[in-house]
Amino acid sequence: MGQNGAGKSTLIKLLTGVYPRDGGTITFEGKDFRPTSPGDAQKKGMSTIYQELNLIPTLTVAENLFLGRAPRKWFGIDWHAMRRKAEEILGTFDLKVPVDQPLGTMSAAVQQLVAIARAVQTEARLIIMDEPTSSLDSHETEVLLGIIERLKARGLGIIFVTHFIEQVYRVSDRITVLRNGTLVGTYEASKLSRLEMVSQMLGKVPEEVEPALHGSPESKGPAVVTAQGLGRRGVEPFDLTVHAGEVVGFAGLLGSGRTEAARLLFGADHPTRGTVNGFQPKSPRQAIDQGMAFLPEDRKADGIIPDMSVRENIALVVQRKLGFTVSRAQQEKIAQEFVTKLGIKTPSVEQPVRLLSGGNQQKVILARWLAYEPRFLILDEPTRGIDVGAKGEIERVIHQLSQKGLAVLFISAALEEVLRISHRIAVFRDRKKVGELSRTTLPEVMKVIAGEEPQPSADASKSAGEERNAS
Amino acid sequence: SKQSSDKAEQPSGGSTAAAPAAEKKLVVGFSQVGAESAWRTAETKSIQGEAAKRGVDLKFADAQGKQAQQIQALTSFIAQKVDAIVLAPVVETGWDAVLQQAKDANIPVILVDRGVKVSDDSLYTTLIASDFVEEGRMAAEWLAKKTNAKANIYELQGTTGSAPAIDRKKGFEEILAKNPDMKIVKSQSGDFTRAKGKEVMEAFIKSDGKNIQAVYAHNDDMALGAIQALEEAGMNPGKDVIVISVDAVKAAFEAMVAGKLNATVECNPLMGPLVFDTIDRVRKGEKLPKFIQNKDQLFEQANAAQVIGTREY
Amino acid sequence: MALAALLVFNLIFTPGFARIELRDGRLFGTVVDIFQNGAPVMLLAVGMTLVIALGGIDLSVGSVMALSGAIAALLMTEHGQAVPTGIVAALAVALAVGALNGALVTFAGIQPIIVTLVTLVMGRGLAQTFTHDQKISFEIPTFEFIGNGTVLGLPFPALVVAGVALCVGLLLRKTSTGLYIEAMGGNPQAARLCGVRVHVIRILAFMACSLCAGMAGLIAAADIKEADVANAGLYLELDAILAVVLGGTSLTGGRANLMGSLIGAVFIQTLTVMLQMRGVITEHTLIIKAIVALAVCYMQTPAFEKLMQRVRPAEAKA
Amino acid sequence: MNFLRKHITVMAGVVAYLLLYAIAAARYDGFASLPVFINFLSNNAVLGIVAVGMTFVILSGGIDLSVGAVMSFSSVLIGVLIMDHHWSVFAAIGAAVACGSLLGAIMGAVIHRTGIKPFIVTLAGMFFVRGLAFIIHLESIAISDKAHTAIAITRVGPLPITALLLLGFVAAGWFVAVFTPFGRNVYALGGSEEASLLMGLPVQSTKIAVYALSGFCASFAGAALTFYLSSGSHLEGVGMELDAIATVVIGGTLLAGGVGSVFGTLIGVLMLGLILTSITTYEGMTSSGMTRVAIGALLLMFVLLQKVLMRRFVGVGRAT
Ligand SMILES: Nc1ncnc2c1ncn2[C@@H]1O[C@H](COP(=O)(O)OP(=O)(O)OP(=O)(O)O)[C@@H](O)[C@H]1O
Ligand SMILES: Nc1ncnc2c1ncn2[C@@H]1O[C@H](COP(=O)(O)OP(=O)(O)OP(=O)(O)O)[C@@H](O)[C@H]1O
Ligand SMILES: [Mg+2]
Ligand SMILES: [Mg+2]
Repeated sequence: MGQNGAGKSTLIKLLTGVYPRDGGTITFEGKDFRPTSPGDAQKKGMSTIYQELNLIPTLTVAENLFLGRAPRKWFGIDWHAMRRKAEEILGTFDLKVPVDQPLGTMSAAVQQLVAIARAVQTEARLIIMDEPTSSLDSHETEVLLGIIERLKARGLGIIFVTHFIEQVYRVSDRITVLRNGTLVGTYEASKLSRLEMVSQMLGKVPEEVEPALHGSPESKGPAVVTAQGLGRRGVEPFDLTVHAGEVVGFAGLLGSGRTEAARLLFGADHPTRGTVNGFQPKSPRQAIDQGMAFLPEDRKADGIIPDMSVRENIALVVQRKLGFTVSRAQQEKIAQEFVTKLGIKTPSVEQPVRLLSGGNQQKVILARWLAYEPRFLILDEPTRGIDVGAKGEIERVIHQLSQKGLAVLFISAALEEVLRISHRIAVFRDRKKVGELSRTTLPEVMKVIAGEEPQPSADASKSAGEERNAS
Repeated sequence: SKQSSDKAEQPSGGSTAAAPAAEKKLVVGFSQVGAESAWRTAETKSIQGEAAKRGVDLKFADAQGKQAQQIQALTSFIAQKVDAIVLAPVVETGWDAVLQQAKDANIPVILVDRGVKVSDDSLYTTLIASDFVEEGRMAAEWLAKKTNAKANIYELQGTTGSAPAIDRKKGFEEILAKNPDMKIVKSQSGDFTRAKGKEVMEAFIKSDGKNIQAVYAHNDDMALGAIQALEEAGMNPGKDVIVISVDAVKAAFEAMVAGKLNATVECNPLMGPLVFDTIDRVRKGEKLPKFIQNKDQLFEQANAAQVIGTREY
Repeated sequence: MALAALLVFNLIFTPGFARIELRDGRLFGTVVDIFQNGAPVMLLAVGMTLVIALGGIDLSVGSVMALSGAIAALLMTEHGQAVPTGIVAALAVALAVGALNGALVTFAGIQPIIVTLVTLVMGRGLAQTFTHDQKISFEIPTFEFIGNGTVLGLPFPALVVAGVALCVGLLLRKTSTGLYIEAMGGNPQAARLCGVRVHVIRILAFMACSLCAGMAGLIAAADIKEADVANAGLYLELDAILAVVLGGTSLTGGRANLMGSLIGAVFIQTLTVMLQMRGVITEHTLIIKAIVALAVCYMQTPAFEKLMQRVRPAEAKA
Repeated sequence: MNFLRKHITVMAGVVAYLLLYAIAAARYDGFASLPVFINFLSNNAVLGIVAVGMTFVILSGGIDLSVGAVMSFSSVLIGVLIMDHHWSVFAAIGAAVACGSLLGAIMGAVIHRTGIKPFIVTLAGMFFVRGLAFIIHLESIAISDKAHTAIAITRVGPLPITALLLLGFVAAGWFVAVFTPFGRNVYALGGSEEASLLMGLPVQSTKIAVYALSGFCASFAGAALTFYLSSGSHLEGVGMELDAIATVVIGGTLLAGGVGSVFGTLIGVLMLGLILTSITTYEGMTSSGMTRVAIGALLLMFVLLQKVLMRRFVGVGRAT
């Protein structure tokens, strides 16, 4: 465990030979362990899932599972066997995807599961997982934790990095805490209380995490975004209204279409029908002009500009307001302000963003949008890979901004989080908006997600919501 | 050749006679290297113009400097059963197979401006060309006379590895070998272009300055570039520095009239009349020599003014 | 640093290298030549930097050079137009080619290398067609000034390069457009989501690159008083790309190092002139060029830095 | 449908090719005949073989500008060995191919060791190898050797030896790309080098092997050239690198790496052959300028047609 930038991923990369080490020894199975490359570490029995998805997006799902150890026939790679085995293995993860499609077309969660499946099926004696659950929903997480327990029972060692405290305590025997690149200590999980652990991580006793924020906003503002009949191939047309000062959450299972719906609202994909605020969204540019902002789900592919500095990454959108000529000093001021405000851990604002830890990259992208002061903010998995402290911080920022009149759309795989933050929740199932709920509870949302009971049509529930809000 | 023997062609003695419209037109395929220099374009124009004049259906194929494309053009000429093929080969080697095909199809092949090296010289009918080595010799001999066999010479070579560059250097050096006081001080490739000729000359001037007594350029374009460089450096081409080149294009005559270029060895590109005369002779069944020399001569400032009016290229 | 090494080498071993004198009111010397003759490649490198920073590539620059030179020369000789008309028309055609490149890349979604390969082939073809495969020579002092003139003793082409480089440099460093160009090169998806008008910027970058090529074409033609459609700018695209990459701009885009590109271009020209002055035979020239280019690039890599770090302590001990 | 979707670029290429071929056949007499088609293969065999090697390099995310020079170098070396040193044909070819592969491997090693961009390394390689070729022999060299000629005129059925070599290389290349771990590693490397490294793939050896393979193909193309021309030639390779890259990319391989196929490259070769043959010989253009314009225009037409077909059949995905 450790905060963003504490050095978890770096430690793992040192362990597995990605980075050369300056000193010290590693003992693995009683022997000195000096891997020359990740491949070497793998051969020696240490299998790793790195934090930033490290698979080949252009190759198929099946190939990504078997690259380097594909089943062979006398003349070469046996594609049929590979496909069959791939389906089999993914089956154990409850995952049904077309295995001969390129991995890059799959959602982040599918990619994460493939990476896990790849690591788990090797002959490894130690499996290292760097935030494997950050983009999984509760069901997928459950499956993964089950698998971890099975592996444990088989006698494998597992290093599990996560920001989810529940999960740590579910599977861990021992917990090692890092802070600022140094070891704080290693503890028996059963003897370390949660509060104690969090204070070890933060280096201080944490403030109370704010209780549930949900409930209707004190004063409901005017509608900021109104989508009507918005849809495209793969997303059934849906209606949505978000008011100033309101936080609307999207809940749903993996691949239920939340991301796609959000992208349509923002004009990132062209909708084939429907309107947003009376227009058919054409480009993100148009949306931004209307005061919309969008924090994408896949920060590596859609978010960061890796070689640019933190300053430039933050200034990218707000520059539109600053004008045609660039003032470096002004950019610096803004960047510095958000580095402080969001606690971005970076040596300077001139650091290329790719050198930051995963969570800090996420904060940079958030800063990029906040600096623009939007009227409507879409957050797709904003807390992915963010430590508890920062998570609380981000939630607080969202809450504050919404009280100042910002309309927010919040998407997260963690239902509790959606529930805590949102005033209203739209539920998606099978690429369709199936309902809207206000002042709801976890079991209630789960029921709608699962489609267990006949629920009112999307429209009906929406108007119901309107009425309630109006009263 | 046999497929057109039943429709006898009007024997055309010179450039005046045209084939009667009712008769089947003579079809000739012409594979040209490209359009890299004024000289080359003049050659193309001459052959195309002459064909039009005589009412010959000329199939023209530009190989853009690639032998593979020339071979491709030749095979398709053969497939189209042309009456004769005119080939200006990009390089000397590598023609055996395709010329054999032409021979098998009974199509006469006239080579222009450059020979080919083939195992069996019955593969082509004849070669109409200038002799590059001879051009080099002529230039050197003239220079020897002009400078009393004493000169520091700076050479601007053609494109490295190309036949004219190699031969013009070879011929020039043959004569130099007999004149110990004439020596090539520096020699660089100017790629047959004016821009490169100028650039290389500038470098020569900066490093050797007043030491430069004569410039020998493998073509006029480079010489013209060199003249410009000399002028910009405040030197007097044609007087302080003797400049001689090969090709004799119109611009070279202009430079000679202006007194900036001393001499140029002609390499005549106007092959049209001779080529079609030769084709007619072949079709009449005449036995031709393997080499028909295209007459080259040397022009100097003294006779430049008279000739310049007649230059078309 | 490599340039410095090369200069030092020249100063010592190439006689007359550093001599600069004032003749007829203009500076005269090898260094001046380098800037004058290198101007076209430097201009190409400036334009190419923009396109490469954006993650593209432009192979058509050499043909655009031929095309713009031909058009200016044609208008000024055969059509008797004034010099400014010729220049403006030539640059307009260059811009049009750039717009075509950009539009095909953006709207047809064809890879830049293919689009510009097509314009590379077609551009020179058009130039040849317009001029009927002829070279066009001219004697127009006002136009020749572009290639040969001097202002305060400095070669005019070098001043053009300086001017253009300054503009592009300001664009890259001091305007939002520069920020967007680099963002697009670094991650086009993300740039689009940040509201960058990727289409517009891409087209503009290709147009700017072509404009630079157009200017280079005018300079090259004016310099030799001739529009040589068959040879002007031939294979210069590779030199320009080499200059850009030598200068430290990555071919994958995302970062523009304009100063580096200029230094790269000067470096290439210096090397060429040096080899010419020393009278090295062509076969060897090629090999020397290869080795020097590699060595220079090697000096910029982290691997070399590490090597130096290992060597230096050893030196210190000795 | 699934098959079509997966190989959409290649399929679109095939359809576009057939369309253009049909147009040409309707326009020119005797165009639609087997000999003419076979001429496409044999006339472009040298380029095609080079392009097969280039396909792997581009798939791996790299680029190789030295291929034209290596091809010329190998043809000249073969000429010199046979004519001046009286080596047997096979020994000469073997030596040339060994040299070519070695040169490629050296470039690969330099790229990997020093981290210099492939573009620069192979551009330097191009200069270097071209210089080397001039040093071995300044002029192009004619080859007249009984055994060599015997091979040069060999035909299998209607196919001349060069066409046969091309088809052989395409088939072998396809097999290597699809069915060998090496081939898949090349795709992975092009998809993401960083990820390949973290997945434990042999990045270093794959990279070196890719350039060695390209050198192998280029030098073998040099051998094919000697069969085609009966000579070793300096000039044929000039500018070939761009043609080869164009061929590969027209065949649907992404310049960024990771996506593409060897079969697509064959389509690219045939396409270039079709364009050049129809324009330069059947159309009978009278000016060099118009010839170039027409070649460019046709090339563009083909690429656009390919794009249109792709959009028709699959629609555009999420990626822009
Ligand atoms: N050799 C080094 N010297 C100085 N700083 C370094 C070094 N290596 C890494 N860092 C920095 O240390 C920090 C540790 O990053 P790391 O990715 O390990 O964090 P993490 O604990 O995995 O965080 P997250 O939870 O956000 O993924 C980063 O900010 C990184 O830039
Ligand atoms: N379990 C699955 N089975 C099949 N396809 C899936 C699955 N999960 C995701 N996908 C694919 O992933 C793509 C992404 O869907 P989208 O991103 O809209 O979902 P989401 O609700 O945002 O889910 P998440 O972001 O949690 O993955 C869809 O196009 C879908 O084809
Ligand atoms: Mg991390
Ligand atoms: Mg999602």
